[in-house]
Amino acid sequence: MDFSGFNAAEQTHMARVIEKKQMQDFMRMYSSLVERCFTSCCNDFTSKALSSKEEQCMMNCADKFLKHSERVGARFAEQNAEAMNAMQK
Amino acid sequence: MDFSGFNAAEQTHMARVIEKKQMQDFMRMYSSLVERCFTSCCNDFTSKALSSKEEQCMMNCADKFLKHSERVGARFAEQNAEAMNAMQK
Amino acid sequence: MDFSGFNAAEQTHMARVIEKKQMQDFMRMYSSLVERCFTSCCNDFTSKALSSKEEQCMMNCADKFLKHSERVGARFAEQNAEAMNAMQK
Amino acid sequence: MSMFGIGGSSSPSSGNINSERMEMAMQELDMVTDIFNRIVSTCHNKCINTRYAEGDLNKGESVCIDRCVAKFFEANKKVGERLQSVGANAGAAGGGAFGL
Amino acid sequence: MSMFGIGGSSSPSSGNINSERMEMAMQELDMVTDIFNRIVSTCHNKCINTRYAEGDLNKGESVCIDRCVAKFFEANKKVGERLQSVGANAGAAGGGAFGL
Amino acid sequence: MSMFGIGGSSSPSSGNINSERMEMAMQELDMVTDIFNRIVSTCHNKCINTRYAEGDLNKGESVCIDRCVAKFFEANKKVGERLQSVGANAGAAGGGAFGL
Repeated sequence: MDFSGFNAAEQTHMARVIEKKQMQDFMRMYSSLVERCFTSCCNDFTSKALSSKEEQCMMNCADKFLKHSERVGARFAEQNAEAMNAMQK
Repeated sequence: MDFSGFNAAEQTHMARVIEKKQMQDFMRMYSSLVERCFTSCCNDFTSKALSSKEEQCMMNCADKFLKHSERVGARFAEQNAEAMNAMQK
Repeated sequence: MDFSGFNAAEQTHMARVIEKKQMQDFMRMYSSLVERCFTSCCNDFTSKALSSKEEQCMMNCADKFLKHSERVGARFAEQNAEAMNAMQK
Repeated sequence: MSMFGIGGSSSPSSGNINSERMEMAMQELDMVTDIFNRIVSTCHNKCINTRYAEGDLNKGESVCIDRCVAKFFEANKKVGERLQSVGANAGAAGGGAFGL
Repeated sequence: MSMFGIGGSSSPSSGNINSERMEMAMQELDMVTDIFNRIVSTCHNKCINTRYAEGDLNKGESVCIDRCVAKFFEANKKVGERLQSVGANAGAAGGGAFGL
Repeated sequence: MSMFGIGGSSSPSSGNINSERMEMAMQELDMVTDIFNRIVSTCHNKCINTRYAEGDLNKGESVCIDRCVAKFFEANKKVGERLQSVGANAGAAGGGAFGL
């Protein structure tokens, strides 16, 4: 997105809004990660404690999810830049 | 819904709020349509380009989703009207 | 959560915000319950009327969902209290 | 006041807008929208063939949608009656979960 | 200003902020975020092995993600063009459902 | 006040309400609600028999719910520790996706 047409007050305001939004998005990403990994990794409810196998699965799942999100983010930014260039032609 | 008990300022305000909401709802409907159709139509990731078969599936899915939403909307309005009539008896 | 550091105006404000939020959460819980139970219980669309079997299933599902939510709520509160105690040590 | 920041009864910027009433109308609008979206999604899952060989609703799908919407309304009504009869104390129970 | 009807151009607290423009930027930001989150979720479902035997993306998963994102963008564009060509009157139809 | 931080400490209508603090409390409340709802949904999927032959939780379901909630908390805690140890730079990475 391009905020260069905004005046100083608007840019300041927008920066605050975006900061709040990123915090909210991060929290939502975090809880969706936990839900997704828990759903995949935890299927034994004969005990309330996380088994070492379940814990390992949760850690791998969390690591992989973060790397996945980062990679999607990088591709997304590229595609977005391409789409913007195409629009300006 | 019945806004006839609202004064002019409230009706104006409500109209703006509803307009905003409809825009948001439309955007959300749009992205959920893309997600749903992509999930059904695209299962081959040996290429990054949409195949003609996948594209056809996306178009049919989008068309069908819109017709489905319209039909649900029409039935929804009827059922709502019926429910309101029943309440007034 | 601990709001004891809040002044009176803040506590009043927070209480109102929480009340609104609980109403919204309740409405969302309600519609997600209906969606979930409908998805499990209603699979016959040769008729538009709810069969007595489907109705019984909906009632049991709703009752069970409420009891489930209550039980999760009770355990959630305990776990939360434990986590807070652990943090203060 | 509130979640959506619309003035309060004493807010200078809200003029003669009765915020309590607006807010309730907005909550009702949110509720109706939420249910509508859930019906769209649920009845799509129940009625629409995901092969997508054509872009039109066929006869079977159309009839299924009509019945699905009617049935959803009826189911929604029954659950609403049930919740009212048990005192709808689930809301309170849910709130209690946060230890507020 | 805004999305939830806070103030308007005459609101004392919004100073010289052009609220229409801010609002549109915020709506665009919401839209982009929503699509990004859907791509993360959809491409995770398509590409990631849920056995979670290791914490790194393997070669196959990485390549799949790249293609999935590119394909999603293309699919999104096609659907957008389609909706514009049919007049995007679905929004109006949806709104009509609420009998407003 | 509010969700998107409009108003602020200088807003006339927020009186002596410290908006930064309120906002953080509201964000925390949203977070807790979000997690609670995810536990309700996830543990329902894990523990509740969808035949719905009766309206009460049976013994097996009740025990399963208790363990599921406890396990979810533990899993949540482990993931939180992991994210803190890797510097939680995923938030920044996600934001970067929008090219802001």
